[in-house]
Amino acid sequence: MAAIRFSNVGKRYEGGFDALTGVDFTLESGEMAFLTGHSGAGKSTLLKLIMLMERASRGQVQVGDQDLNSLSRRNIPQHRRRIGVVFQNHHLLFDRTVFDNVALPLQIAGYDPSDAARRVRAALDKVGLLMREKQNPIALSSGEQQRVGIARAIVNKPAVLLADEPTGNLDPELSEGVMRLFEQFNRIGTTVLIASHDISLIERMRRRTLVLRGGRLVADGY
Amino acid sequence: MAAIRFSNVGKRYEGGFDALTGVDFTLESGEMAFLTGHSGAGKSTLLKLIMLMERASRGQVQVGDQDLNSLSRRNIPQHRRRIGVVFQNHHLLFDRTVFDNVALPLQIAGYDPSDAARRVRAALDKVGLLMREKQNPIALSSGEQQRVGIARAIVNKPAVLLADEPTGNLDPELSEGVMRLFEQFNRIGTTVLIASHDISLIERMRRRTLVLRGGRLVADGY
Amino acid sequence: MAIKPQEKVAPRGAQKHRVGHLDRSRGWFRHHIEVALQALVRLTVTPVATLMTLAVLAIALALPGFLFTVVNNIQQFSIGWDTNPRIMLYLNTEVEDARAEQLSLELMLHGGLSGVELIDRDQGLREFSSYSEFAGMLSLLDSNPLPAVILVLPADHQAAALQQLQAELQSIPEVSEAVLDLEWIQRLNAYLLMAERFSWVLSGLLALAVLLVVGNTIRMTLESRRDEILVAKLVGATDAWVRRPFLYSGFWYGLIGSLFAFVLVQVSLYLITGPANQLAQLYSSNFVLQGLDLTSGLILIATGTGLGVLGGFLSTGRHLRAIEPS
Amino acid sequence: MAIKPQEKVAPRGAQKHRVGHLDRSRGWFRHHIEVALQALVRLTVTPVATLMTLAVLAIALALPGFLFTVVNNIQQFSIGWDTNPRIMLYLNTEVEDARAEQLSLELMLHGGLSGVELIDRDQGLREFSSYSEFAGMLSLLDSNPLPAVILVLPADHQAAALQQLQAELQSIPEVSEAVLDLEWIQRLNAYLLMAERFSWVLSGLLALAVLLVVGNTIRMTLESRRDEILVAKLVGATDAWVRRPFLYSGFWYGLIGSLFAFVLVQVSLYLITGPANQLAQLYSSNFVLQGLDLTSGLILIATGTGLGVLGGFLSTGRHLRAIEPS
Ligand SMILES: Nc1ncnc2c1ncn2[C@@H]1O[C@H](COP(=O)(O)OP(=O)(O)OP(=O)(O)O)[C@@H](O)[C@H]1O
Ligand SMILES: Nc1ncnc2c1ncn2[C@@H]1O[C@H](COP(=O)(O)OP(=O)(O)OP(=O)(O)O)[C@@H](O)[C@H]1O
Ligand SMILES: [Mg+2]
Ligand SMILES: [Mg+2]
Repeated sequence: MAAIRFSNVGKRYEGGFDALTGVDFTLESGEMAFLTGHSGAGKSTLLKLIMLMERASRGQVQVGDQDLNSLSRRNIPQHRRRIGVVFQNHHLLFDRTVFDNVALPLQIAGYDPSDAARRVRAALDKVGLLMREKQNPIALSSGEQQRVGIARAIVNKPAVLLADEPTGNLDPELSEGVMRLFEQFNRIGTTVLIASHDISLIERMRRRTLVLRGGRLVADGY
Repeated sequence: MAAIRFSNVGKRYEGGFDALTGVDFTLESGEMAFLTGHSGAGKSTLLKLIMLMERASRGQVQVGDQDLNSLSRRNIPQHRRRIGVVFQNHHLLFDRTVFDNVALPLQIAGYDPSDAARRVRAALDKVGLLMREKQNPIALSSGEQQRVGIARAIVNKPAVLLADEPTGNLDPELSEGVMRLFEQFNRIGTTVLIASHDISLIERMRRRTLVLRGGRLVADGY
Repeated sequence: MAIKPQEKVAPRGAQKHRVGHLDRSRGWFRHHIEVALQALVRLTVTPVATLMTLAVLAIALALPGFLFTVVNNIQQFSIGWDTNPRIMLYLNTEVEDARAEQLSLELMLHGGLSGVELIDRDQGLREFSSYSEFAGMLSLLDSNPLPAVILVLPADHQAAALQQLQAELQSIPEVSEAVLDLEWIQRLNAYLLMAERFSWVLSGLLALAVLLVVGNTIRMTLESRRDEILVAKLVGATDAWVRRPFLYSGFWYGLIGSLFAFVLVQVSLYLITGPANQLAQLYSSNFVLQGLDLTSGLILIATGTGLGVLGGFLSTGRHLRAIEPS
Repeated sequence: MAIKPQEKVAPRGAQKHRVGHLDRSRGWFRHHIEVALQALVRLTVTPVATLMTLAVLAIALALPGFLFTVVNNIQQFSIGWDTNPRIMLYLNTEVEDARAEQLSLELMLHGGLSGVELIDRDQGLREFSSYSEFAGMLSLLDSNPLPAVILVLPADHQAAALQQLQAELQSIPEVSEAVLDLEWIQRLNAYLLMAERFSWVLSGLLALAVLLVVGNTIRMTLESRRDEILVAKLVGATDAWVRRPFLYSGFWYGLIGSLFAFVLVQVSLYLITGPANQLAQLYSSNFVLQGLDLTSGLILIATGTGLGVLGGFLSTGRHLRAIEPS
């Protein structure tokens, strides 16, 4: 089954700028792929279309067996709960602890608190920040914040995991670790799509790589 | 003359965490150096001490001929106007255009509007974003936002230029370009200090490199 | 601080989280309690701003409460007065006290009258002295010049019926003149009309004010929690989920604000009790200024709380939809 | 989109920006105008929230304005009444009208009196009929039982002086009784005391309310512009620079709010003009309900604007310092 399918997708932003043009690809369920391209190529835009943060101007985006064009506003929350995202700017909340930041998706989904706590700790442990759980994310370095964002994305054990530049603020060693973490999730069935500039890292991973240039998919392979 | 001098500087955050311990170095006026180290090593903290966003817990930080310990709150603005900073998270304002974002330091310093406009356009041109001046930064990709941040840091032609991970969201080609831009500023006398993880880039630049590990300066050389 | 990718993870399918029905409703209830408490705690995080808002709310709620109490008191006062139309029967001066007494008893049997009171000549003199500004004057007269008066209260208050009754009573031989006291009614009506119009103007303004203050405050809170809303929506929060804390904020603002308002009304009333009672004494009225009673207090608090929730509701609706991640 | 590092840049030293003195003060002025206009434009960016705040402000400012006008009107009303203490000299019934006339002329020369009015026996009868509730009664009497009355206004209003004057007048042979009309004063004083206390309570509350609303609103705006403040401070903004737009916001809120309040007062007064004049007519007073005059209007607007700026000042001080980049 296809986890993510783009069929001739175009995205034109208000103001007439075409961020994506005729993008066509299919990511099978359980696949792991990289998305790369120059700054402004449209990587973030592509991920936003999957998250329904933007809607495609043309073509069809499909996630699982759901055509996103026909998904009503009311059903967006359910859709998003199936997807974990790591954002380029971490999108953490500085009015609560690291623990509460990671617990947010579980709270929203209505998990039992003790169950949620267990999952949050497991996720924080995976990114090596369990001992920082009581701190405010503002007291963390950028790399640490990025890892909190990763923990929040995986805490829900989502079917699809998206990451936008997840290693932009990490040193090479940590970057490697984060990638291994994503691979591990991929091994247990999660579909993973990672946007990144880190070409040397991508090459080392030897995974399928989608290359965008000026909004067009110019390469798709290993 | 020393542009930046750290004498046995320590920084302990509330909560008792020592982010910096016994840091000692001198950056001569007109020098250009890199600051590197693992995530959480204290790079951002060191730059914050120079900006007086945090105050040192021990030791002495000197910028130009000014001892920062003895600088009163009232004089902080004047101090900051002499320093240009590129932040790790871009710190752009989404309620105004790219142009107005870059113009902010000039407005604050009370520049004449037409003079300011000329300088802003020159800075935007340098980072390749002149044609985006009327847009809202929210409509820019992360890499483009980062370059707006760089334009804002240099628009003032500051005596000292600090950059925290300025290429974290840039593709290799753009990263190279930004570094060349910093070098160019350095050539006309600006003291430049850049915190970065991008080891391959740093190596290629062949500049003095300060390495932090767990808050201690463990290497200083070329 | 190393990443631990090696840890064993059970297959996802088996672990998938399923929430049962009982669990859901319990969870729902617990969630509401939690959100309500969090909203309350959040108010205490910015104590100055919160107190400022509560003070404004209390004042805006206290003013209608105050108005309400004043109207109450005027009503009480007007019960002390005689608000019914009345007819004064001035008897001929030569009518004896005994005959006047008998006549008043006869009138009590008249179906059209709901009350009859005889003011005999001595009593009339006493009353007259106490009311009139020409008090000193009568003591100068040698004999009592006043006639006996019978004061009757018509059962039917309609103007036509009153005039007919007046004519009927005028025709009684002992009655020198039957005066229908209509000016009194007219005056009172003017008073009441004015009070009513004023009440409408003020109540309208203040009801609006409460809604506006709560709405405005919550709208601003919402603005300052924009990031939180964005992130919550991104990780799958529904509109209702995002809205809930703001409704509870409105609830708390309304509740606490109206409690403050209640206290404010009581204190304000206490402050004016002195002069008001002094004034009442001059009119030898048995009027006593009363505070908000329990029912009115509860109405005030219920109204305040309701307005708070409504304000939260109105201010979040359209605006929350507009905050969308992009 | 390529970076252009090759471009030639002149040496920094020569280009260094220097701002002359004249330039500085012109720049300073221009900056203020700009900030003021920006603050005004910013209000229109969120029209609903701004209108809500302005409505609250207008209401809070209108109420004291309203109170102010009402007090004004009461003063006007009480001028129509006679607020001075007075002494009524009831003459002996046997005193002729001519002698009464002469006596009143003599009293006019008395140094302690500021006014003398003779109410002769016929006039007294007429007045009595129009005032008293026992109106019908006197027409039943065969002859006029009333004595002539001379009403004198003492120049010195102190209680001791009044009593002494009363004793002196009492000793005039033609005078049967000299009644010092103190109850009148007492009653008026009670009225005034009550009105005063009430005014204090209400004015205090409302002045507070205005400050709180402006302060609160600006504080919230400040919260929602947190990022901007942080960035500005990071690139070298002084506290005064950061504070300025908020002071101007306070200014505009105060100014526009009080303009709205002015309109509100006039409209409210217009609404109650009908009943109030009707009421006044019943008392056959020549009272006419008046709106806010120009001076009062200006005072209202100046006060509102001042409170707005003060609110901005108070709410930014400590809080702005607390927003520090970290
Ligand atoms: N809301 C928007 N309105 C208009 N244009 C936009 C908007 N968002 C993005 N763009 C434009 O679309 C293009 C693609 O943006 P996108 O963020 O997808 O790039 P990207 O590949 O993620 O780049 P980066 O690596 O720098 O993050 C950019 O040129 C950007 O300016
Ligand atoms: N405000 C704070 N309160 C407490 N601890 C803090 C605070 N800010 C930073 N720290 C801690 O100090 C250490 C150094 O942080 P810093 O941001 O300087 O790291 P960094 O070298 O910039 O890392 P990165 O590359 O991830 O940005 C981190 O472990 C961080 O958790
Ligand atoms: Mg991007
Ligand atoms: Mg850092």
